[in-house]
Order: sequence, then C-alpha cells, then structure tokens
Amino acid sequence: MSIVSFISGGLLLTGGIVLIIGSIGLVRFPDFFTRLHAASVVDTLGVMLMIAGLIPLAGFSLATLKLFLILVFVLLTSPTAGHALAKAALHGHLKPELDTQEKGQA
Amino acid sequence: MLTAALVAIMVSMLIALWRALAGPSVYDRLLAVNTFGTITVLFIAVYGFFTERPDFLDIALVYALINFTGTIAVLKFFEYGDMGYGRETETGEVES
Amino acid sequence: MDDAIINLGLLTMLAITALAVIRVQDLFAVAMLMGIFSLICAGFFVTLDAVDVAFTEAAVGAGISTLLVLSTLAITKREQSSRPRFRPVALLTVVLTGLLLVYATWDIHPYGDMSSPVHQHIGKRYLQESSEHTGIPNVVTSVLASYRGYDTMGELTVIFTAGVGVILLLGRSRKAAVNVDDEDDSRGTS
Amino acid sequence: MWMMKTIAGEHHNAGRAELAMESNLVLRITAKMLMPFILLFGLYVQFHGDFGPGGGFQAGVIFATGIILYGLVFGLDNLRELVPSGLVRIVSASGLLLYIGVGVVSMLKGGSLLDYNLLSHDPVHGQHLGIFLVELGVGMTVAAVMTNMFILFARP
Repeated sequence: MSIVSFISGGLLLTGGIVLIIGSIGLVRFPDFFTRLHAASVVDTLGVMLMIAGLIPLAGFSLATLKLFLILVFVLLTSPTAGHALAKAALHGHLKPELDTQEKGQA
Repeated sequence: MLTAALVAIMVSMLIALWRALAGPSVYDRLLAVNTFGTITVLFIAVYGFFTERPDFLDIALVYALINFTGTIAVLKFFEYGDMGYGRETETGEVES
Repeated sequence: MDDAIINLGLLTMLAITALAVIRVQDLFAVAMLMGIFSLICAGFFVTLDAVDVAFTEAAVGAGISTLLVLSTLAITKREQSSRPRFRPVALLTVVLTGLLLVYATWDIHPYGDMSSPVHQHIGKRYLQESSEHTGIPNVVTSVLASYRGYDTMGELTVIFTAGVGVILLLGRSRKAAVNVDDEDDSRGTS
Repeated sequence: MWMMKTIAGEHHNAGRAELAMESNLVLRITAKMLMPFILLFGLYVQFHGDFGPGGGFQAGVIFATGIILYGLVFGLDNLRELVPSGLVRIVSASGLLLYIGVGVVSMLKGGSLLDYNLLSHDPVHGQHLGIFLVELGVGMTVAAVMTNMFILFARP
C-alpha cells in the first residue's frame, strides 16, 4: 500500500464517518436550527474530507481542477443556502427550541 | 477504500432521505433536500473514481453549481407565494 | 457484487421517494421530493454508465424542473384538491400491468450482453465508425446531431412549439389570468 | 414539539418586504459570484459536448438556470431588463432557424436535408461543422424557451 493511497483512504474513511454522523444528526436533533447545524457538518467538513481524499487519486490532471472547482462551489453555495434557510425559517416564525423554555409540553 | 466511502455515502443518503420524508416543516424538508444534493455530488464524484471514468466529474460539477438555484427558488416561493417580486428594495445599497 | 449493492440501495431509495410523492398531499413538498427523485435518478444513470443521460437529468432535474413546477404552483394551488379514494379496479389494473411488465423484462438480455439485438444491427457500426465519419469522439453527440438529425430537429420543434404555446397562453392576456385568480380566491374564502 | 410548528395561515404583509430575499446581502453576493460560473459552464458544455458529456440541450438548460438565478435573487423586473421579451423570442426562433438553415444549405449544395458531408470540402470536416452549428441552434432555442417560460409563469 503506497503512501498516496494510504492518505486518500484515510481521508475518505474519515469523510464517510463525518457524513454518517452529520446525517444522523439531521434526523436525531430536536428542532430545525440544530438540524441545520448538523447538516452544515455534512456540507462543509464532509465534502472537504471527501474531495481531499479524491484529489491524491486523481493525480495532477484536469480531474483535479474539476474536483477543486466542485469543492469551491459547494463551499460557496451550501453555507449561503443554509444562511438563507435559517433567515427564512426565523422570519417564518419557526422558533428555536431553547433550554430555558419548559420541557414536557409536547 | 472507495467501496467503503460509497457505502458510507449511501447510508447517509438514506438517513437524509428519512428527514426529507418526515420533516415536519417545509424548512426541514428543504434542508434535507439540500444536504441530499451535496451528498449526491459526492456520490457521483466518488463513483467516477470507483469505475475510473472521470467524465462523471462534469455531472457532479453541474450539481454543485445548480443545486443552489432550486433551494433559493423554493425559499422565494415559500416567502411570497410567487416567483416574481418587485424591486423596490433594489435601491442601490449594494449596486452603488 | 459492489455494483449490485449500490444499485439495490439506489432503487430502494427511488421506490421510497416515489411512494412518498404519491402519499404526500402538499404539492409544495412533492416538488421538493421530486428534486430528490431526480437526484437519485441521476445517480442511478451514472451507475449504468449513461453519462449523457445522467448529465441531462442533472441539468434538468436539479434546476429547471423544480423551478417550473414551483412557478406552476404559484399560478395554481398548493394543495392537492381531493384525497384519492381507494379504487380496487384501478389497483388491480395497475398490479396486473406491473406484473406483465416484470414478465416482459425476462426477455431482455442482461446488461452489457453482446448478443442482445441492440448490438447486432446498426449500433455496432455507430460505435465503431462514427468517430471516423464525423471526427467527433462522443458517439451520443454524433448520433443525436448527425445520424438522427431529423429526430433532433423534430424535438427542437417540439420545444419551440411549447415555448410558443406558453407565450400565447400566458404572454398576452394577463388581465384574464388575474381575473381567474380573483375568482379562485373568492371561492376559497367563501 | 409545539415550538417547531410554523404558525400556519399567517399571511405575508408588506412589512416583510424588508426581510425579503432582495435585501439579503449574503445571497445577493453569492448569486453574483456564482452566476458567471454557471453561464461559463453552460458555454463549456455547449462547445465541449463533442468531446465530453453534454450537448446543446444540457447547455441551454444550464444557461437558462444561470439567468433564472439572477431573476430569483434580484427580482423579476431586473431580469426582464436583462432579457427583454423580444430578445428571448428572437433567440428562440433563430435557434430553430439555424438548425433548419443548416439542413437547407446542405440541400442547396446538392445533397439531401441535413447532409453535413457537403457543408465543407472535406466530409469529416463538414460533419464536424454541421454538428457544431446544429448543437448551437439547439442550445439557443432551449435556453431562450426555458427563460421565457420562467418569466411568463413567474409574472406576479
């Protein structure tokens, strides 16, 4: 096992674990804003790790440039979409579930 | 190792799909759709390397660029009930 | 083996999404679920090596189709008008047709089989000679634009006609459309 | 779970305009940064379709999506200023005309309709030129029709 495939394998595995953790958070967290937080883990860290894991496999070619562009665009659009979502949800009267509020009124 | 990554991606796709189906509010569904899109970008990119056909990266690139538009469209529609909205707020706070 | 697992997973998700699209009443949510449906479809086409089809699905499904569905919803209504009733005859028909289709798939050659009829006639020639004939490496492009030029011209005419139809329906008589909207509202509130 | 419920039936009043998408600075700047890349990628798909995946239809759709993104974020009036309806109609018609024109030119040169071999002195070069022009026509029509559809459907 060469050092390149070792590095890329490690990054891909870590990325996969991050993806699964993030999406579990997307399902398990109690309200929209915390779910947004979990999804942002997938959108940023997961994508970064995965693409970083693929770049060593691509070597130095056009594919590397495309991977890099994918990374840039996802990192540009996903947080913006998250921001727009959070803003819209807040103005759409979706209240964050706060710790100070009483529990057990469900 | 690519196989493991693919399996992880598919598992997280399934979990994100769950939230899209269950999501109580529109925002939850939209968030899940957005995340699902990001994961699909990764799926296509990784699958391209899995079968050693980097042509697939073009498709992933299209999704990375265009997914955003769908999210914005849904948000805009949900806020106004229609797509077109005037431009009285286009007063030059950014343009000037 | 890996391919089988991946295809199975994708098809399962496709089926779940399709069922959800049928069940959900809010057409707005359906528009979003259709977005997911198209994402899974594109992934599935990628696993079938159909790069151009996946590309089309990606370009159309992620952007334009959601946009057009949503703007149609803006003109019409957000909710499905009536809850579908249970109709045993319809269910029986659908199940029978589905079983017939499944039965028909047994005659299809396996994916990638060289002895299947598709690869016996002209397809082989396209794959082998189109690059020399047209000087273009992408066979799909050369078949669509050159060998099947008439078909593509017809398709383009269809798209153009659709555009003309939309212009004729919505472009001129905006006043009439607004009146229809008002009627709808008054009916909804009364 | 009661906190998560949206207050349904709350109608959008005029005061919400200030919370609107048009005034969302982050969104506007991102859209501004993203739009040239979408348009550029559309052109890449259009003119690289001979070698990679894609072609006229996909390119037209991507191009239209880029234009529509502008309309979504900056408002429909700005979009109509950017793409006047006359321009859209002319482009959508001239794409189809370009396609048919290529066929007619090959007819005038003594062949049958859409026989690209006669477009140039060399058959292979003629094929390449014909496919290029035809795909350009497809892209023009698709982009214009999609943009026009969105504009007409979205008009408030």
